Amino acid sequence: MAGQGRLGTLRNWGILLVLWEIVGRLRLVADGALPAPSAILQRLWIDWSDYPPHIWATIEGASIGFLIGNALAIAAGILFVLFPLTGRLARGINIALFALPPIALSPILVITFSGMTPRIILAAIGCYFITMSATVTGLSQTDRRAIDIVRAYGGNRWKVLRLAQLRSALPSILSGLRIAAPNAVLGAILAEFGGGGRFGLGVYLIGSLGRGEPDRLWGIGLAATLIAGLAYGLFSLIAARLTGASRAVTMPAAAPSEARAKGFLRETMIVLASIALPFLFWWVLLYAMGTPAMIAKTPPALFEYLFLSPQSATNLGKLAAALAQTLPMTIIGMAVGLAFAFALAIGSVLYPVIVRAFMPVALVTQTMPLVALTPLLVLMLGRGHSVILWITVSVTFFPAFVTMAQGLSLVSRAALDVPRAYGAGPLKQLRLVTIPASLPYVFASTRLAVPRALLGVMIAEWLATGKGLGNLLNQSRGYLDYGMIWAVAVVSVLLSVVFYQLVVLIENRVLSKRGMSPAQ
Amino acid sequence: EPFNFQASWINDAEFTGYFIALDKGYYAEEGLDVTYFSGGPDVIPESTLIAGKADLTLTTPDTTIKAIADQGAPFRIIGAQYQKNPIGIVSLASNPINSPEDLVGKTLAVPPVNIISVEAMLKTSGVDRSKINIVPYAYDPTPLIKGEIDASVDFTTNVPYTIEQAGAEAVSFLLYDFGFTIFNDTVVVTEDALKNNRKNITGFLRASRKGWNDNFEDPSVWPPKFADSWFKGTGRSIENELYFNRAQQPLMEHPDGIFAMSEESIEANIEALNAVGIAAKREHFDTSVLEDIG
Amino acid sequence: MTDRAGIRISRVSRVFEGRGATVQALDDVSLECPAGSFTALIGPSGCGKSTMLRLALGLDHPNDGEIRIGGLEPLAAARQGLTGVAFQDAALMPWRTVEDNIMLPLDVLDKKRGAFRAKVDELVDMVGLSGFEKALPGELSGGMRQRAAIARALVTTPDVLFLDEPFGALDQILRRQMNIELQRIWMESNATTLLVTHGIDEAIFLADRVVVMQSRPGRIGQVIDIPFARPRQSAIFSDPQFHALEAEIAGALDGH
Amino acid sequence: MTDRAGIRISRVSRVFEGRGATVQALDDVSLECPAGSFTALIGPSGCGKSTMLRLALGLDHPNDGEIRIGGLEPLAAARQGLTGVAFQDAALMPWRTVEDNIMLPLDVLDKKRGAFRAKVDELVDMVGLSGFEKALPGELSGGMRQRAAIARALVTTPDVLFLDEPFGALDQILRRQMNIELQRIWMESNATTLLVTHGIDEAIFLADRVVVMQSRPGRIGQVIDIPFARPRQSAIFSDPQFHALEAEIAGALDGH
Ligand SMILES: Nc1ncnc2c1ncn2[C@@H]1O[C@H](COP(=O)(O)OP(=O)(O)OP(=O)(O)O)[C@@H](O)[C@H]1O
Ligand SMILES: Nc1ncnc2c1ncn2[C@@H]1O[C@H](COP(=O)(O)OP(=O)(O)OP(=O)(O)O)[C@@H](O)[C@H]1O
Ligand SMILES: Cc1ncc(C[n+]2csc(CCO)c2C)c(N)n1
Ligand SMILES: [Mg+2]
Ligand SMILES: [Mg+2]
Repeated sequence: MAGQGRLGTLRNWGILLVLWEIVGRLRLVADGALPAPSAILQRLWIDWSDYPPHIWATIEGASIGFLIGNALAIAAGILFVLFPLTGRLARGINIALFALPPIALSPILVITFSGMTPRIILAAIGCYFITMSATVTGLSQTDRRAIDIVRAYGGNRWKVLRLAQLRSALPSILSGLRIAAPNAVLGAILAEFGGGGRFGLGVYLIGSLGRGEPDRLWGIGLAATLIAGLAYGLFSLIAARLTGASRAVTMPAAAPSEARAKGFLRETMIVLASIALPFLFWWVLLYAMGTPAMIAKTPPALFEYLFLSPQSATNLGKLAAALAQTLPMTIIGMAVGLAFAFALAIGSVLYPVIVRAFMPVALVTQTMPLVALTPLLVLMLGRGHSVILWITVSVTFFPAFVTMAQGLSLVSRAALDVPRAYGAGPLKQLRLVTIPASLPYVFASTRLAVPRALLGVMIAEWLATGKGLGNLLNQSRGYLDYGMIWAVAVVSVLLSVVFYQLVVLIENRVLSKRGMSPAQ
Repeated sequence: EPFNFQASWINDAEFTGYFIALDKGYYAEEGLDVTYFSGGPDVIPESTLIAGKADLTLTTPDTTIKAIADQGAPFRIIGAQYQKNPIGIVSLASNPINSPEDLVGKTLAVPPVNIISVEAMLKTSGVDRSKINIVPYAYDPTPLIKGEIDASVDFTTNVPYTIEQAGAEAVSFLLYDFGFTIFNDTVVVTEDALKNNRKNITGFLRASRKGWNDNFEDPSVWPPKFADSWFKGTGRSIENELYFNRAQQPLMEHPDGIFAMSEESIEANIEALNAVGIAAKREHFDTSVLEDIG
Repeated sequence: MTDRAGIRISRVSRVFEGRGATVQALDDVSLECPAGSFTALIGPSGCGKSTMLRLALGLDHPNDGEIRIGGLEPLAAARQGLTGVAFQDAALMPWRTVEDNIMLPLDVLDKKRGAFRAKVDELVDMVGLSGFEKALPGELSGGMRQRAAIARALVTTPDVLFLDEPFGALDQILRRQMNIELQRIWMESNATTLLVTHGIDEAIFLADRVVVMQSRPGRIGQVIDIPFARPRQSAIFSDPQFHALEAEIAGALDGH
Repeated sequence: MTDRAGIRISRVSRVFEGRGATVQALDDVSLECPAGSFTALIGPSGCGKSTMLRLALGLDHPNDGEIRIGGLEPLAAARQGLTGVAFQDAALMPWRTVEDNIMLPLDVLDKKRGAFRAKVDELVDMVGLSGFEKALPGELSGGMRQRAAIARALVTTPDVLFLDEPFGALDQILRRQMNIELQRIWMESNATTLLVTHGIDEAIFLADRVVVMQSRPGRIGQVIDIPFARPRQSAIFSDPQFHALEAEIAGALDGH
């Protein structure tokens, strides 16, 4: 069976490649702007002598960032589960790290640090939120029975964590690492755009960008994808081996937590603190690093910029106008991105061979920098809503998809046996059991998608449409208008927090009604 | 003495003079130990000065002066690499755009940071901006080659070559020639550095000029020599750099030497910038270092 | 009741290549349960009883041999709504209330819930879960969960009923009560029933026929017919013939 | 065996505010199990037996009253390695082999696995899982999982042993065998044992004292002393006194 699946996957890969080759050769897409695989390989062959130093530099930045980012993420995830209050307080900071547009962050990293450091930091940030969320999800979804048996023998929180939760969370953490791998590579590449170093696929890409040779750009993109793909494949393999033995044998009947009156005041305080903390963190960080005041706007300086200075009205006006353009697309992008992720995740249950064949394509969308891909997209889709949607979906769906698919794959056999025994087909099994059983994962993936959607829209605006917050951000960089850069960054983070919090609200409602524990 | 130089873009022919000065030891002769930082799309050169990461950098003057005028940034422009900004409107010969008027009804791709420059040029040329569809540009000429856009704003020293490589023919004109008379790659230091580090700055400029002079003796000589050093692995070709190097010569040379800033050209810069609402003033330019190196 | 609803297990083998060991869970097992019959399956732990049920439900596939439910492939029979099942593990969906869990087969078979309202209430009452209709499985005791699973197995009034130790977690009084209820339901519906149980008395009380299995490899040892007339009353527990049968089955069990 | 290992449950109440209903699972329950005693807890399904065990293990907290294990808070006692438990649900960790599951308490209590090698083998053998040491729980039958859970409960030779229907999924022969083994182990270790069971015969065979609970609200109805001498042999099942006790307990159960 497994062998057949693998063969099927290979076959589908073959079909995909042949199709691509035909499309490329016949110049069917965008007048030949999508090169055929053979053309890309040919180009790679010609350019090959250029590659090694770039590949090594990117691997170095990405892998160190990957290690540091994920180590911190897992440690943070554990901390947040052991002491849930810390998780709720850190929520603002976590989302800020996830939602901060790299184009805003990268210039600041580049002037603050030198050498490999900006790349490592951006790669690490690319991993952190994803893996942290995956860790929290995995740990919090541990079967109560496994926890009870450890506690019954006097096991403290740490023992429970070590003997029950960590192992049970492993598949989930691995799915986090799978998403983190392309993110780390992309993070390193984006930081390479910031200059400083001579080598790195990002540097190579920027140099190649002006040449109008799509096959070269695709070659670079595929090299990046290959690096990420190796890590992705490795973690998928380990996860696949572990998932079988991670599924519950019989069905848990965990006691739902009893309804507890929560102090409204306390809850509000926590939310406010979680929003205030990133500002405080930001302030302290700027102070500690001694970043010059012109670049590093502190919260009061930003407040002055937006509300007190003579230009405030203009500034606010620009911001509001941009926001009005960005917001509707963000909401649509979110919905479509999630729908796509959901469809893919369901597809991974119904048509695993097809979805597995699609994974390389998915990985390309995650590692290929959009600067290189957008010209092609623009040729295909124009510069209207469809290109925004496309870019937003491509930025949004992957973490959501992997997380959901992981959740679906962990549903216990015993649970599926019931509908199967009544002759339920795959769809009905999904509807009646698999999806409800993995609702915590569905919500976890929604929480990942929400901040990413905003980022996607901003990238599309910056690269394709020249409107909205993304454009405002990029334009402000050119004017050294750091006030506006920070303002856009803060607005985008606040928006993400609002959306995220909204999902959390719905999640808590829906899950507690079903006696499930939310995974935050 | 250590001296940090932040370039404005990745290694290409735009910086040949500095590479020559480095390789031939002109900086060392001035007692400088120069560290060269490559630039890139995410490098904002002025920021590196403020952050103290660089002692001297190359910038686009509209940006720099806007920062000085609006935010009181402590910068001084002490020289200009390009007497004429190489930025221009590039289009295909098959769909040529030879003047601002030709842009009416067309789609023009502009790097978001250059919108102001383009709008200035249109204004001085009396072209209605609302009749042009302006879209973002990220330095990839493919959409132009494929005809998705009609023209782009880019370095005229560079893109026409790329377009020829792709089998098309390019036409271009400089924004400079249609009223946006500014320098580019202006040499910028902080006020503070100008006071306290004047000797090194002067030395840097003098050595750099020597490098550039060597280069323009024959612009075909140097780029190939850097194939395995400065230009290694940039993703660009040496032919490209040769084209660039030749094309940039007329934009850089000046009777008073490379980096010169004549009073007339400073005045022209101020006028052009004032026209787009950037409050450029003569005091933003400091010609004393140029005077020192003679 | 048509003959459609008989169970035919013909020369079925099932080998598990486990990590621990290779287990011949079923070795050339044949069993025929005519439509409307009540068969009890009894045997040592690990002898392959649950495996046989899973095969008959189409949840697992034999390495060899064939299984037919009313002449159909197990899955086809299930799809027609012929079968009902209570697993050894209650297997309630933790996010569904007791009521919704009981109605799960209706959802699978696309039957209108409304039409089964009375039936569900009656079953809830029968298994003693009145007042807990809206409770989640996590709020029930082990025995209560098992009772909900029994109600779920019966909700569709199946023609073929598979019960895997459905009363294992119940106290003796309740168990006896449920035995009587099950007999009543069986007599009313005439469902072909295959009951796995460890209770010899329960098997005799309920079944037409007790099949004693043996283990390693899993196989059928002895088939013992139970001659008592229906409906059987609690009184038969003190019938000497009952004790004789008990001894016979115990002997068959022991002789493995 | 010191007196440390007695169980004292004093005036304990536990109310669940469930979704389905508010349930008084335990109402002012007091129970004293002297060190080294064997108490069987019997009662209708849902009367609060498992709840009482969870409270005694410190997994849940009473709304009222106090519980002491050897004079200690339940969790403190557990932390000292005093207690052993087999839950109603086997609760094996799906990723651990049978062997590793049995050794889980050692890992929790930071005991060296090496020192328990022989003990584990002996227990595996006793519960009839030889050959399945390396099997994962998913590869076991229901009864086999329950047996692994029993072995796990015994591996630390606990001073206080809580067993929640540990033999519910076993056939009668194996069950009797395990009863005898449990008695042997209990006599050797003298562990204070609290056994929840639905088997009246099992309760009488094993316990010094059978506590009959009643439900809604959960409370102790009757406590019946079992006078048989130790070690008890299978022969007592046919002792008339045994039947009298059986009838007495059944009566107490019925009278709820
Ligand atoms: N998925 C599986 N993988 C490997 N072995 C299995 C699997 N399922 C069952 N077995 C083995 O098959 C044998 C029969 O198991 P089965 O569950 O049918 O027993 P059973 O008769 O129902 O026992 P019990 O009364 O304990 O529930 C056991 O030895 C078990 O280890
Ligand atoms: N977490 C919970 N939330 C709500 N109600 C609960 C919870 N746990 C137990 N109950 C209720 O408490 C009562 C006692 O449950 P308990 O599990 O102690 O019963 P039991 O005596 O072990 O029954 P059984 O023999 O069926 O296992 C039941 O009515 C049950 O519904
Ligand atoms: C060959 C070449 N291409 C792009 C840039 C990037 N760049 C830096 S500044 C600027 C113009 C903005 O005023 C542009 C396009 C460069 N320097 N050289
Ligand atoms: Mg079984
Ligand atoms: Mg119980």
